[in-house]
Amino acid sequence: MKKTIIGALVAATTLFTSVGMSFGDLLVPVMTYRVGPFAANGTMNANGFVDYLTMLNERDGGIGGVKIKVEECETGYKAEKGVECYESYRGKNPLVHTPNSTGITLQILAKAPEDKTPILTMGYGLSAAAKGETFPWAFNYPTSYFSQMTSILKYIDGETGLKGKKIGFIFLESGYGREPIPVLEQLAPKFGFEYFLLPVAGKDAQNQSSHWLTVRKEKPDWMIMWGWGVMNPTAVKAAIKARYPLDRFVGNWWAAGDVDLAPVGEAGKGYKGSTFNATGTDFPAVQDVIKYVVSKGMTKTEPDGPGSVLYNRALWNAALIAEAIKTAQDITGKKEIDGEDMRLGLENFVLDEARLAELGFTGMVAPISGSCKDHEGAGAAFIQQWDGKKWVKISDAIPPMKEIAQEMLTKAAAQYASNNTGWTTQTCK
Amino acid sequence: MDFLTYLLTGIFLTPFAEMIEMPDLFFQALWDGFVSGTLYGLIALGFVLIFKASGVFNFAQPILVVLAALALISFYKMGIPAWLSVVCVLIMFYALAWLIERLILRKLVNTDGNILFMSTVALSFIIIGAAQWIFGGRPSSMIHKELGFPTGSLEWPMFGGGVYFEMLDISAAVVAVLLILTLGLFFSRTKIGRGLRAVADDPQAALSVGISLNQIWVIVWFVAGVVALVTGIFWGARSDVSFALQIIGFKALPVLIIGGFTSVPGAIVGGLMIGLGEKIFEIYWGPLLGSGVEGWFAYVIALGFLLFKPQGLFGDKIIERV
Amino acid sequence: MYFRETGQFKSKYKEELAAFPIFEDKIGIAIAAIIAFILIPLFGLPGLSYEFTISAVMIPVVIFTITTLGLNILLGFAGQISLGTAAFMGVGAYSCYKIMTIFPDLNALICVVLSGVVTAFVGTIFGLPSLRIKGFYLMVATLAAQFFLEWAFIRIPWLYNYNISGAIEVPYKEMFGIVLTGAKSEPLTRYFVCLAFLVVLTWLASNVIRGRIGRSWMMIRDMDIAAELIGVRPLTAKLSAFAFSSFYIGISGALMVFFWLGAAEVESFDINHSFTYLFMVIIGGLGSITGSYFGAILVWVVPVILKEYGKSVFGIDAFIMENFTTILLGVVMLTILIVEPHGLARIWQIAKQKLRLWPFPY
Amino acid sequence: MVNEQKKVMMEVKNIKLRFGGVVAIQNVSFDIQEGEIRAIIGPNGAGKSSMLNVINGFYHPQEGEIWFNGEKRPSMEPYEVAKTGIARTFQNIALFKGMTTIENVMTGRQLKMHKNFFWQLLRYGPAIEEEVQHRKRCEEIIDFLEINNIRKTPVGSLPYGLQKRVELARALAMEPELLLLDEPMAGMNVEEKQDMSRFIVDVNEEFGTTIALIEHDMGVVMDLADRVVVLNYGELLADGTPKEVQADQAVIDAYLGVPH
Repeated sequence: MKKTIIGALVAATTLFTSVGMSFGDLLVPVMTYRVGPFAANGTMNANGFVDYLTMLNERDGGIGGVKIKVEECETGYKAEKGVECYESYRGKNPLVHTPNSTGITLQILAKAPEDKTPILTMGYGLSAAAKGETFPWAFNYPTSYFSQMTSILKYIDGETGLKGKKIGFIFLESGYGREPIPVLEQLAPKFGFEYFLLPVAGKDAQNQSSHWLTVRKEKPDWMIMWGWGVMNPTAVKAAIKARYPLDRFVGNWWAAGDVDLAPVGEAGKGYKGSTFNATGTDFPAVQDVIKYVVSKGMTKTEPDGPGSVLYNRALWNAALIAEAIKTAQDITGKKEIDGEDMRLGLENFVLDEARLAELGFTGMVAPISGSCKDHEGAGAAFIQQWDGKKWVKISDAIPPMKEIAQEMLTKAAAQYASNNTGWTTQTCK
Repeated sequence: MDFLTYLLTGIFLTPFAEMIEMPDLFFQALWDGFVSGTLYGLIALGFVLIFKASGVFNFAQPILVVLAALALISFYKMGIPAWLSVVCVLIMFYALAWLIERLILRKLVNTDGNILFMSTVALSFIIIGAAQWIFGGRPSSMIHKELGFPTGSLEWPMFGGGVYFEMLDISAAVVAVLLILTLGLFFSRTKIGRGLRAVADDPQAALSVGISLNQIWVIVWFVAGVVALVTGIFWGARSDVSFALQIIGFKALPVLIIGGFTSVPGAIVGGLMIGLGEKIFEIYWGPLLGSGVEGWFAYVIALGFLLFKPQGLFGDKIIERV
Repeated sequence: MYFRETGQFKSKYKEELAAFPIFEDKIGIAIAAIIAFILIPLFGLPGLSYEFTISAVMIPVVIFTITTLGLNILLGFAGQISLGTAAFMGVGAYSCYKIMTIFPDLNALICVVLSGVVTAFVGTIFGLPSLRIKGFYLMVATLAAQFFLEWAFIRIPWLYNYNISGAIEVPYKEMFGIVLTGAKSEPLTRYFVCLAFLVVLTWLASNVIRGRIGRSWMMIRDMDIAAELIGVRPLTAKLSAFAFSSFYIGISGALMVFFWLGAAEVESFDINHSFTYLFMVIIGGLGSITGSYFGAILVWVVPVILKEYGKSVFGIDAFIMENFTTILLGVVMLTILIVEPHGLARIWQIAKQKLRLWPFPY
Repeated sequence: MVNEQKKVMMEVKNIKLRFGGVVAIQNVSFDIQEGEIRAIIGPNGAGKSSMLNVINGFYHPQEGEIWFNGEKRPSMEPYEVAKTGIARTFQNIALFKGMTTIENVMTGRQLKMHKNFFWQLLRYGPAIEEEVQHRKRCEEIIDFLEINNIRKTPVGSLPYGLQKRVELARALAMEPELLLLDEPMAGMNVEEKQDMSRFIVDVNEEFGTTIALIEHDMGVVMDLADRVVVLNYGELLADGTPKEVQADQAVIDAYLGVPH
């Protein structure tokens, strides 16, 4: 009996101290999912993110001399659990939230301004968040779903032209999957192509035979996929079974990871995917992560992790946050910063070619810098193709159709603000 | 007015026109429906086995399928050769069956059906937690090639297009038919089979006749495990092995309603009906309703059966006495 | 000796029929009320951060108690098993959203009650099969309702006002100057709103259950043939059970989205949630109102607290803790089923009986 | 003690009941007069319980009519029949195991309570008055059948004899015009039978309820019943006072078996 009482006491005290202790650290929580149908992709995101920040702690002793405390919170890609994770960090001064799911982002988007904590949804989340003035607390560097869809359509236009073509859009039935549909609605009449929608419900992710029979019925010229988790390999396998030409099948950057095509292997040759970060381990940043973290076993990453699409992208996501923290420390002069300072950091960081070289990301990603008006950066995406074993870059950077995308983003942002009365906005100078 | 015409043509005209216009697609849909029908039937078979022999509606059967597939892959990854890992999985299932009987069934022998049913729901939660913990949550690809099942596909060119038969699906159908025959014989001819049927009707009576209840139940759960393994292999081969298979496993419930709870042929016929019906309805009538109708189609058919023929096609009549 | 009933005689039948005839019960309820209304809002739970306690532990527990109460009425009192609970919560949430957007200036609480009425109506329709089929077959019929409604929530854009993401956002609502819903609302106000709903709904439920209608449900549950011969019309009894229970479940669905989550996607109303609510009713105890409280608290609070402690104190990462809680839930459920099929409520009754004889074994 | 021109409460005319091929009742007709104790006897499987279920509306006969209080009764559902004031007990007890004795008896009052849903919700004012008033009626019945000591115990745990008595109490709570008793004394020892017989006679005399009684124990039938109907293989064998029936050769053959 005595032992348990002492145990409880110790537990309580460490808890209080750990809460206190976090003020001395830079707390960067990350919502992950290592369980459930999206586990394969979620594990890659989580490992890349955590490894990079651990590397900063090991190599430079944190940022500006202050250690980074990165904490994982399991959501299983479920909105309810995401809200629970968000609530569990209230009052612990988290610097930035990384939901890793558009569904969760939509849930916490309204809460973030109240708790003065910015949200960074790198390449996902609500596209309208690109408009910095309407969404002061939400960022989606380097590019949003609207921009990406326009880049992919530009690529298709370059390959076979869009006029008179039929495009099939297969997507995961969720906030994530439905996000780019307005782009198709808008551009179809403009470019004279027709499209049909193929929603895949979460639980049918593994049973797509009827979806691909409909594809055989509709006979599209191109297929675009907004998939995630176990849906991706199943879709490519089903496409092969339905004898659909894989080189006319383009997935977005979340539907074209190594983990998605490995189970398909050689048969998946020809499948294309868009991305904004290169693969491979010969970048100095990746080498540092391997040297300081992976080789020392301070990670959960499998050996095939570093260099893969999703892992490198997660490294870049962590690097963006680290750079924003450093910028916030410089602007405010404070070592331990809070959510508000972080927001300033996210709007004023500069990652030009020189800075990229210092960090060791040259050639992996395009340079980008924060701005008050534009929380997206309208970054370009390039197309890579699966050659059976690895991804090969087959196109150079394709910038989005800037005017069309920006105009749609402004409209979407305005609509969001009007739906939610009392929505706080900001005006940039 | 045009909405009405749109609706009527959508329901009666366009689907049949499409069927005639692209017959190869129609046959491909039939074949796909047949294959998923056999797999639904196999899962339903697992349910029927345990219900027939112990009166327990085993809600954990779909998760047993996932467990079997995950275990097989993990054993293989540990370097155990393919067929040996199949044996390991079978041993694991025997131990599991023994444990379930000892810890759960023995204590709940003569409680009413609902409590037994709830215990299998609880069991499925335990298995989900344990399987995710031990085998990890990551979906992994099935090792059917290593098991020697043929891959690649046959093509039957027809009307310009072609109907493609995956060798894997063919072997799945063949193995399913073999399994059903053996089980059908097992139940009717062998001593244990008759013992199982006796136990299902009235456990006390079976006990008085000298059939050892516990031993029978262990066998039954083990056989259900074997069916789960076969289903897991073929279902896992069609699409990666992950916990989403469990939700698809629930499709076996409507199959049971249609085929009746206690009949082995009923499970298979019910499975085929659902498989074929679902596929055809989704492809030809799906777009009219915004597609994705496969999710509830099977249940609505089952509901229809429930209201007019509750005991299903082959099940025995349920008689209510005052 | 703490629970001495002796010496408390009832002279009038009216007292006999009161909600809590025994004096000790009255004390028990008073203590529970003090904790819920005063202690937790002021201090939160020990060891957990205050905001986390309120918005991630207390609000959901109160909401899920209402759901469990609703399902208990259907399963515990009327004997009609249903796996469509989560979908009916979805109906409550989406109808509340529609009501709020069609009548923007309608008070938030009225919208919630109206969504309960709408769900009661939908629940009754999906309860129609119960007239012809029972037990396991009815369960499959409710599964049909679950999957059909899940499909409807996605495929009928009218339900989420055609907004692109398919999720419903919570509009800004206030009453008497206090902000009720929307991001600006204080967790504490939302907690008290849910608590008020719970108290009122519990009171109504206990009244109905001890009255004529409640008795007709219990008659249908125990032996529907005998009930019919005594004059209970199976149609009215079963459908009223479905309607009343769906009313509760609808309200809890609306509360979940508008007073807790802040937005909702279809995943929050999927089949797994139906299982969790079923667990809450069974672990708590079929056919008992206090059982619903025990069930909701055990099945929701324990895993959340375990995860919180596990993460911060023992550093066990979320992945293992997640699986551990699933296994724990299954094991607790099994032990309850084996040891005491009537759940915690019966264990509590036995405990009360033991308290009466406390020093003496029998 | 019953004179001839008593008003006929219920008359059953050439009822024919078949389950698929099995013929349960072969055009049986008899009447039950107001205030009398009418016994229905016959060997097992003679169709006694089926006849009760026909009167109760649980089974719908293929042919024949049922007259109640002088009017031809349309084919009714069991709960409608209950509304017309016909209560019954069951051969193998059909009590509500999840409830206590007093609650079981209160279920008998279902038809008498009318306060609508709204009052039930509030359980205040008229709703509670109605509940108290009906509760009082049940307490009287409980005193009448002397089962006060088991008022709060769940019915499932009561001994067999007491369960039968609670079932009788429940039926009485419905204040029926016609009470159908399906082997109320089956499986009882001698004193229990005497108690139950005394109760049946009291109910008949004090409340004036007409009783139709299915019973095997000839001794009980002889001293309780005013008139007796004898059924055998679904056919009417005899109908008359206990003495007449006792003397009827066909009845003796049916019971003692005839070497043919």
